[in-house]
Amino acid sequence: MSVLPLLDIGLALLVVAVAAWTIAARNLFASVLGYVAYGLLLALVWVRLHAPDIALTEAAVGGGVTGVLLVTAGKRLDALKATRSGAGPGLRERIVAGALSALVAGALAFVVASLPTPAPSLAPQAAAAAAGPGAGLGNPITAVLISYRAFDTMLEKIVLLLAVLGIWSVGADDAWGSAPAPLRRARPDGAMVLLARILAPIGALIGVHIFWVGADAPGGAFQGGALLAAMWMVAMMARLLEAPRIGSRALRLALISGPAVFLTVGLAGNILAGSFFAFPPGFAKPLILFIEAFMVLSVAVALPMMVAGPPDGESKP
Amino acid sequence: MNPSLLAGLVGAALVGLGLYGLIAHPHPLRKLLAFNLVGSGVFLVFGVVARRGAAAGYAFDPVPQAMVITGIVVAFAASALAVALILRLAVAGGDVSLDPQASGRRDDGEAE
Amino acid sequence: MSVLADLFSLAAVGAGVFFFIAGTAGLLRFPDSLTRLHALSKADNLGLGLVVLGLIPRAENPLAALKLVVVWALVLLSGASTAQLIGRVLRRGRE
Amino acid sequence: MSSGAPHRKRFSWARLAFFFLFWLVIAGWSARDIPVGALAAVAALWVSQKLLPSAGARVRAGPLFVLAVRLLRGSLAAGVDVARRALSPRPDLLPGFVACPLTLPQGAARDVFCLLQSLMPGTLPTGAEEGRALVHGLDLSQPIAANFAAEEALFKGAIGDE
Repeated sequence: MSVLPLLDIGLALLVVAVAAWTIAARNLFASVLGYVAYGLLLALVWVRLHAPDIALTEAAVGGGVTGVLLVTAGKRLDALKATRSGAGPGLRERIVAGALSALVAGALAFVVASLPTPAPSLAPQAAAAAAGPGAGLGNPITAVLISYRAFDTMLEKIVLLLAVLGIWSVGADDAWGSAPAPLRRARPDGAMVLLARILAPIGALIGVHIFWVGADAPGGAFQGGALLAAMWMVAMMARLLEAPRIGSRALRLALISGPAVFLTVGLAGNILAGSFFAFPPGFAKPLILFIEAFMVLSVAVALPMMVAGPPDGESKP
Repeated sequence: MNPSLLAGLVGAALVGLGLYGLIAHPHPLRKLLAFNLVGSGVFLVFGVVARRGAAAGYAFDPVPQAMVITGIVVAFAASALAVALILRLAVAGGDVSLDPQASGRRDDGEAE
Repeated sequence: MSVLADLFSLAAVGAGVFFFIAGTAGLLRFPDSLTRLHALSKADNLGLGLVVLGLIPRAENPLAALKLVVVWALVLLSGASTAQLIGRVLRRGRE
Repeated sequence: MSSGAPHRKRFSWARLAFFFLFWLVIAGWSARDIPVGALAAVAALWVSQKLLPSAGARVRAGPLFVLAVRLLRGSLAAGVDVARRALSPRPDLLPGFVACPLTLPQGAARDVFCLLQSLMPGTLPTGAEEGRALVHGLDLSQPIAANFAAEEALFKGAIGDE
C-alpha cells in the first residue's frame, strides 16, 4: 500500500529529469531521443491521473509521431548543411531567463497548490450527454468529444486540414502537386524493413481495435488514427511505401472525409433532430461510430502527410 | 502528497524548463522542442483540474480530458507547421538562424 | 493445485526479475555501447519471457494467456530489431 | 502445387487466419465484435500483402519445429550467458566484429534469419554488406562464424530452401 506514493514521486522526478535532459542535451538528436522517452514517461503520469485515453494519445502523438517529425527534420537540416544557428544568449541573459522561468513555474505551482475545493466540474453535464444525445457510449470522453463538445472536435479536424495545407504551401511553387520527399534518403537496413513488414499490419489491426473499443473503453478515433498513422510512417521509413503525390484525388478525399462527414451529419441533425449536431434518438451510437470511422481515416492520413512535409518536386511517384 | 498535486507540480516544473529552453536555445528545432515541453506541462495542469473534478460517478471530469486530447493533436499540427517553416528558412537562407544580423543571404532567398 | 500454480508463478516471475536485474548490471558494467546492447536485448528478452510464463497460469482464459505471449513476441521483435539497428549505427560510427 | 497462383492464394488464407486470431487475442471473444474483427483482419492482410507479397516459401513443419526449439533454447542460453558475464566479479568479455558469409539472398528470409541470430547467445548482427553479415560477438574465443554458418543451413532447411 505504501509503495505507490514512492513510485509516484520517483516517476515525477524521472519525468522532470528527462525533460531537463532534453533541454540540456548537447545535440539535437540526443534531445529528440530524450523527448520520445519523456513522452512515454508522461503517458504513465496520465495513467496515474486516471486518464488512459490521454495516455494513449500522448504515447502515440506526443512521443512517437512528434519524435519521427523532429528526427526527420534534423536529418533534412543535416542534408541541407544548414547547421549554423547563431550564438545563444550570454551567461547573464541565461541567468535572467532561468530566474524568470523559475518564477513562472513557482507561480504556477502556487496556483496548482491552491486550487479551490470543492473543484468545479462539468462531469454531471458530461454524464448527461453520455446518457442523452451520446446514448449507448460507455466511454464518457468519446461522448464528450463527439456529442457534448462536438463543435470543438469538428473544428480540430479542420485545424489538422489547415496545418496540412499550410505545410504544402511552404513548398516551392513548381513542386506543387508532386510528392513530398521520402522520410529517409538512405537505403534502409534489413532489420528496419523486416520490422515494418511485420509490425505495420499488426499495428493497423490494433489501431482498428483501439478505434472500435473507444466507444466503451479507453481509446477512440484519435488514438486509433494516430496508431495507423504511425504504422504508415514506419512503412515509409523502411522505404516500402512512398508518400503519395499531394495532387492525388484519393489523398485529398481521405483528408477531407473526416470533417466533411462530421459536418454533414451535424447539419442533418439540424433537420432530423431539431438542432445542429443533435443525433436522432436511437441512432446516436451507429452515427457516432460512422463519423468516427472517417475521423480515423483523416487522422491516419493527415499526420503522416504533416511529417512528410511539403512537396519536393524531385521524387517521382 | 496526493498524486494529482504531484502531477500539478510536475506540470509547473515542465512549464519552467520549457520556457527556459525556449529562450536559451538558439536553434529553432530546440526551441520547438522546448515549446512542446511547455505545452505538455500546461496539459498536465489541465489534467489535474480534470482529476480534481471527479463527480457524477467518474474518477475524473471528462470535459477537460477530452480537450487535452484535442490539444495534443492540435499541438502536433502546430509543431509540424513550424518544422516546415524552419526547413523552408534553411533552404532560403542557408542556415537556421533566427538572428536577422547573422544571416547575409536571407534577402535573396526568394530568387531560386 | 492453486498453491502449485502460485508457486510456479512466483518462481518464474522471480527468475524473470533476476534476469532484468542482471541485464541492468550488464548495462552499468559492460565497457562499451555494443556490449551493453547485448546485455539489454538478451537478458531483458529472457526476463520478460519468464515473467510472461509466470503470469500465464493466472490468465482468465486461453485468449488472455495468448495475449501475454503476443506482448512478449512484440517486445522480442522490436527489441531485437532496434538492437540490430543501433548496432549498425554504432559500427558505422567506429569505422 | 507447382504453379504459383493457387499456392499464393492458400498462403493468404494462412495470413488472414493469423490476423483474425490476433484480433481475437487482443479483443477477446465477443459476438458483437466479430464482423469488425473480420474487416480489420482483411485490412491487415491488405497491408501485409502490400508490404510483403507472399513469396510462396514452402515452410516445412518438422525442421520448423527443430528451429523453434533451438530458438527457445538459444534465447534461454543467451540470457543466462549474458547474466553470468554481467554478474561475474570481472566482466568476462572479448568483444569484437566477425564478418560471416551469408548464402541467403537479400530479402525477408535473410532478415528473419538475422533477427533470430540476434537472439542467440553472444551474437548481434549489425547489418549485412556485400553478402557478409557483420556480427558483433561478446566473446571472440567462441566459434562465432562456424555457428553462424551451421544455423544458416538449419534455417534454410526449415524454410525449404535447399
